[in-house]
Amino acid sequence: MGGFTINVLECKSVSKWYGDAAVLKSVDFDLAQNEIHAIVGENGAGKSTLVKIISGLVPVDVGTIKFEGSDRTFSNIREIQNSGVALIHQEPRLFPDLSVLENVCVDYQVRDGKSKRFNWKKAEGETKELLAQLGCSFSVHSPVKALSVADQQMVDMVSALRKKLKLLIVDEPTASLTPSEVARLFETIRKLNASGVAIIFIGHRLEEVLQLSDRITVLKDGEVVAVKKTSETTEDELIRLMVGRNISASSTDSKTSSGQTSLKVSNLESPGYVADVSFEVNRGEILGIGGLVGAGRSELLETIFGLRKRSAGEVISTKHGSIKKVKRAISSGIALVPEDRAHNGLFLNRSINENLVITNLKLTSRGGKRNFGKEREIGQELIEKFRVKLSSATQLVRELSGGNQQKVSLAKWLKQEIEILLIDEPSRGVDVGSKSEIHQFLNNSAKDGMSIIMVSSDMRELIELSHRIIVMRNGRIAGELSGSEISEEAVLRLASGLATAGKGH
Amino acid sequence: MAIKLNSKVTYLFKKREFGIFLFILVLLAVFGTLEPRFFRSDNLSAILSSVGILMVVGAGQTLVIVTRNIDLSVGSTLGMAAMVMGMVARENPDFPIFGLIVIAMIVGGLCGLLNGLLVSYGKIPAIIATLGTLAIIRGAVFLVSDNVQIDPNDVPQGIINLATTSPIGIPWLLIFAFLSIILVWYVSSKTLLGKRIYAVGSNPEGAISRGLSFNKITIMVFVFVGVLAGLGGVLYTARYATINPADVGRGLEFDVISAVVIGGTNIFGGSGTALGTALGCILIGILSNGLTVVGVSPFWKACATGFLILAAVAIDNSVRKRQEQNFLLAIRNQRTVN
Amino acid sequence: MSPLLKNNPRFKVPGYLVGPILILIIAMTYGSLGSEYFLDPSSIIFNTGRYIEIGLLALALTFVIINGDIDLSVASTLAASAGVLAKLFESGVPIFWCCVASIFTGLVLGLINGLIVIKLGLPSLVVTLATLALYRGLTQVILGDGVVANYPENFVGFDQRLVIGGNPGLPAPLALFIVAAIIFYYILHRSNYGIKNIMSGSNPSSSNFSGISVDRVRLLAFALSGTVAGICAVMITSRLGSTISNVGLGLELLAITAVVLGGTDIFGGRGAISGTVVALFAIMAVREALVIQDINGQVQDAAIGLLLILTVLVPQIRSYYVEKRNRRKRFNEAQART
Amino acid sequence: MNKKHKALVPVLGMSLILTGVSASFMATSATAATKYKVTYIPKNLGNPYFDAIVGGFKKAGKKLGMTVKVVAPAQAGATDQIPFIEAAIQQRVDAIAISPNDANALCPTLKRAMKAGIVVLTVNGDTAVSCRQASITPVDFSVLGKYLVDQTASVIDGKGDWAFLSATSTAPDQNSWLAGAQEYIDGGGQPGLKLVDTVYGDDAPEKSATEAQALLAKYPNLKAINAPTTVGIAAAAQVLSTSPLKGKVQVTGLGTPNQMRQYIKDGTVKSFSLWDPGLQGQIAANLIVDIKTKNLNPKKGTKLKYKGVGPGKWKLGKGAVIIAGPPQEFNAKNIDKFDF
Repeated sequence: MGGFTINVLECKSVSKWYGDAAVLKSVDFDLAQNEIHAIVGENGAGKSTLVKIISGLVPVDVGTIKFEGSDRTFSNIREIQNSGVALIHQEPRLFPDLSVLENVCVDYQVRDGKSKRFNWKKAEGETKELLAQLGCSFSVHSPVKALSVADQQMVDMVSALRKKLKLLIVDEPTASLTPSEVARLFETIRKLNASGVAIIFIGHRLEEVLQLSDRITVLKDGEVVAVKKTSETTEDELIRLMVGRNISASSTDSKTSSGQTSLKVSNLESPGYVADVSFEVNRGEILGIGGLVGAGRSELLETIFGLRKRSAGEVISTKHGSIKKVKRAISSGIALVPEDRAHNGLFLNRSINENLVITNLKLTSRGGKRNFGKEREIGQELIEKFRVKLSSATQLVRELSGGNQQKVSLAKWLKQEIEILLIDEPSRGVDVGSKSEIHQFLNNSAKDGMSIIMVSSDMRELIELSHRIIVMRNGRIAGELSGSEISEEAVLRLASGLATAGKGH
Repeated sequence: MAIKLNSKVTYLFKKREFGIFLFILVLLAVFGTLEPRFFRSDNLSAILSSVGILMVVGAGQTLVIVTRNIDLSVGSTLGMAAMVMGMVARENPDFPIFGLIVIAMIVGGLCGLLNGLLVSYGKIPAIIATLGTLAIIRGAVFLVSDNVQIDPNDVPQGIINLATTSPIGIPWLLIFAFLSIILVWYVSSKTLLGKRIYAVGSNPEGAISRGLSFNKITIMVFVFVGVLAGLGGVLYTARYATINPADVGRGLEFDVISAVVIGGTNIFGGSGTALGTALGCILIGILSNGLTVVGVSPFWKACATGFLILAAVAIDNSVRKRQEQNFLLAIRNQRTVN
Repeated sequence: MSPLLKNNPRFKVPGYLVGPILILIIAMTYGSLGSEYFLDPSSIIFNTGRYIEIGLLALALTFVIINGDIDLSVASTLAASAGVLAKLFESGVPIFWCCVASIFTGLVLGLINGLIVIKLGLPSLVVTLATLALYRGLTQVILGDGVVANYPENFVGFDQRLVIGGNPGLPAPLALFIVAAIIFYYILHRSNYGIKNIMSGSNPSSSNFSGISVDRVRLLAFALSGTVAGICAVMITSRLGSTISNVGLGLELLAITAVVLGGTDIFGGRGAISGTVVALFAIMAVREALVIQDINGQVQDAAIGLLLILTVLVPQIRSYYVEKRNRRKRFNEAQART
Repeated sequence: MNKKHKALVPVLGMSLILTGVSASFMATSATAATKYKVTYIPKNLGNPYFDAIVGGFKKAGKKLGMTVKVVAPAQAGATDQIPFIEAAIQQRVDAIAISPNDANALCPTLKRAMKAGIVVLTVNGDTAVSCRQASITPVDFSVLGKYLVDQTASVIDGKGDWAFLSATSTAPDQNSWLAGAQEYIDGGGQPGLKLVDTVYGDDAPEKSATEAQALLAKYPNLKAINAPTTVGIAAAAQVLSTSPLKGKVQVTGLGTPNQMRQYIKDGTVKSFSLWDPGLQGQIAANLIVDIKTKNLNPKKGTKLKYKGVGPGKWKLGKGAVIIAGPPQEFNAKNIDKFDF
């Protein structure tokens, strides 16, 4: 793709404050018409804020934005969208109670003065056509809540396409997609780009960014640190720019475990999600669980932890015996760090200290009476141990970056003696720096004898960290891989049901 | 892949409205068997006209609840509209009927506008804002009326006729009620505006990011329920002829919200239909009339309404859960096929 | 707030108390204009007696509301408990055991609310709306149209008794309220149950993942509100010396108003006992001041409604202007730089 | 937290000082221009019946050099009137007249008022004898039950089924009348009538109308509905005026002429009754002056002479109760003479 001559979008010294915190500091950004421009940066670097400003979701405080050569004076999201700008989020912004067609048309404007009435027939035809172009086969009348996440993303895409699209912003779209779904998405994005739609792409997975984009802007702490042509940069360079320092590749220490069983799961079943799952974990072992989204991996962790109804099977801790309920699990030294921090792991509207203390009430209180001094003490200890960046322990967790939030979500368990750590997508939505810190923590903990059961969709993470991998498919164990059997391909084959190799159960 | 429904019949059974309809049939059968006179035409038509006001206001309340809001002030708004209209009629006996209706609807709409502004731009949770205006508007009714009620002979015959005369065999009161329900049905199922209202309730953040004017839609539904409450004030006057500042519309919010909830509208927004609300209103009407007709002690009647709401939401909830489970299973099956 | 207080960090008033305190001050000032005797300490203290039931219900409701739930049925629970008390007394049970039974009834009804909400997974707003009708109906079934009076001398007039004698003295209801407020303060802010309560309101799912049994925490809150309603039934019976089936009608709205006015988030996860206590006294001051100025009931209600809205609205407006001012400042700074 | 709570002390202190200062300013200007300050507390506001009592009270008060203040709560709950009594005590009024919502609940507060030297009268409803100095009752409650039965008989020629449509199930007045009616019937009064049901409209127009309609459906032979409440009778009349049964089923009971004029004129209602509520207000005003100026101690047998107030001569009955007057029947012939 040749010279970037015509700029669709030009942002000049854009700044934005939330409260007293500056999120964007005089950012310049431009975008050519036939370009896929990626924005990378750690969490809290200001990527999302920048695209929110471009798409009109939040007003700009200082700075100018030129769209198609003319100054954009309005900040009404509706007008901006009508001028051909669309934003697709990580989580599809859809309306679960409405049908596909209704979702697509809901912001459509009746422009032609002739008829005030909306022509549903015509809209249905157009939508069907667009869906067919994207290779979707679901009906336009089915309710959106009955679709898979990938299909929902396609609906989101189609609703963006329905307008005369000039600029499409895609904010971390691949987080919850399977590899084949990612491929389909990228194909669509390329097709759009070829047809003249400028693309801004935000992604955490750098290999995807490198694969897709023409140009990359690196943001750090609200400032642009570099704008690189994709062909002229490498993953390592990007990481260095994003973090501002070198990050050692994760350790490739000898992956050995003690061979002493710490947890035994047998014939576990949770209706609708988990069926007949049996495995053992050793002390000092990291057991990876691979599989597609919806294969029942998170549900398996939740069932082990006692959060889900169990219709059959047993979970037995070598030290503490059978485990049925959450309380028992926790008192037996089992902890669960969930995938969705905001909904399941943290209390965003409460202080960091309260978040850290809530799992340690037994240690901080006596006879049900809280001891604030002890609470502060324990909170401080955990904050220091995990190097959580904060302004004060009474700060709300909401104000922390994704990586620091994940640290809090993990740290709250670690005042107690944790023998078995269940961790779900440890680096989802986490910046590169925090990610490596978390990986280091997992490795070290395993070395110290902790058993870790880790669910991950990040293939590299899964393969690098795990001693052994169980692959799940449709709620069952599709196979197990260990040692030299572990490879990306092997995991994928098991996950998609192409092979039943390995030491199957 | 969409969930394929086996046939139209199972589709009908899965519809929430059908459940209420069945329940109504059962109630009719029970009351009719115990006391055949329950079916007398004048009794049935009286039941309908007694729920007519409920239907008018319920139609508006449905949309408000669909947007994740609630309007507790409908009773006071109805009272305000009726009182202002009544006072205009008392001072100007020759005021055209149509003008009176318009006045009532405007007054109601203004009350709704107040609620809408507080909830949208004021960012006050609807339950708090309208708890406040419930009292404020009632206080205003007293100040406006100077504590004096409107007597039947001050109400123009034209208004009274709305409850009695019938251009096509059913009284105006019911025509207004049905029109309100049809209007809400039409808006919510045929127009983009309706889809936007449901979108706002279904996913508020999504609605904002899709460029829907969140505040405008919120204000719109509150003004709408206000206007309908104003119309309710006209119908109240037509039906009861006396407008007492303390009594007019008192406690209406309880009945309206009950009807909407019984009619299957999700109190957390996003789903609900006008037809369901209409059936919910009829159910409440049949119950309160029927219990007296079959001779249930008046002391048990309050219990019955409570039971009904509980039963309705419990059944609704279990049906919804089962449906969601079916969706999930369908998705899983679909993945297996792939 | 006077600059003296504002600038002194030792006297920093939490944000949620500013509104109620201002209301308290203004109401006291206004009331003292109405009568030179308004500020007479003994009458102020004596007047609190009538607000104690609302206060106790509000304290218990603070827990329920922080949890993200609501209990609209408290007043009906109170009535049903009072009904049980009265009926047992009539049938010759010693008054002490009647009181025990009353409190126990409250506990059971509260548990029923909680169990329906939790086990069936229904919204508490709808469930307690239903039990609001249901429990009031039960009261009517128990008491019929009768009045139970002639309670023993030593039971009646609890509110007239002084715990600490003299002038002004400390009447029993106020003493009870102070004790209750201190206990509830310790439970909410100093106990494990309290923080679990706040956290499960803030994010129920995260609470479950953190090993808090959210269901149990919620159930306990409902049980607490039921039990307190049972205790209030005893108090109100002693205060009035008689029982009829409409006892406590409408108290739920007054109690909820006190809770919300005190800064507790209606959606849960945030709230304080001190807020509820100050808000209760603010409401009391407003009512008493308006009564002494000969303002009628409906207008009093309207004033409270207005204050409810203002306490939520004013901070919103303030932060809007602060934000706007900051933005302009930054814009100017940026302009100056270029 | 502790520190935050300490903050309350100075704030409260400040407010007390502020209010204290303003109060002392007010004290000088608060001298009464009229002879007596009286507070009348009706059951609620916006009720034409009580408006009529207020009218009578004010009319008499003006002549006697008395300011009559009227205040009322929003709800008619047992305790809702208490704050208004307390306020009147604090305002050091000369007399309180009250139409009590509850026979027992107000007693302690009213006793405190009397202890403070305030004259306490009950009007249109009573509490325990010890809680007030005298009571003015519109009619003899013990005979009103019988009156209602006879009234029903008169509109349906003494024969047929009839039903009561009452106010709330807890309304003390209506309950005592209903009990009186039952006693009269049990004693063989009006043997041609058959009381088939009693329903409660809760003094709400919607509920009253629903109940009236249900009565019509349930009892094919129903000849009359007697509603001894102003809200109920109007709602029942409105239901019948739009029903095919208009004229076939009679509505009677207690109502105000203004409210019922329409239904008398259109033939829905033959006749109904009420006493002159204003009379009670007039008597109350006069009695207060007597007690204040003549140190009258009202008790059984006390005789009063008030010129221009009803028949002019009044006698206190048992428990210092004055019965204001017999019920007045309203029908097509006389209804236009009344305006309240």
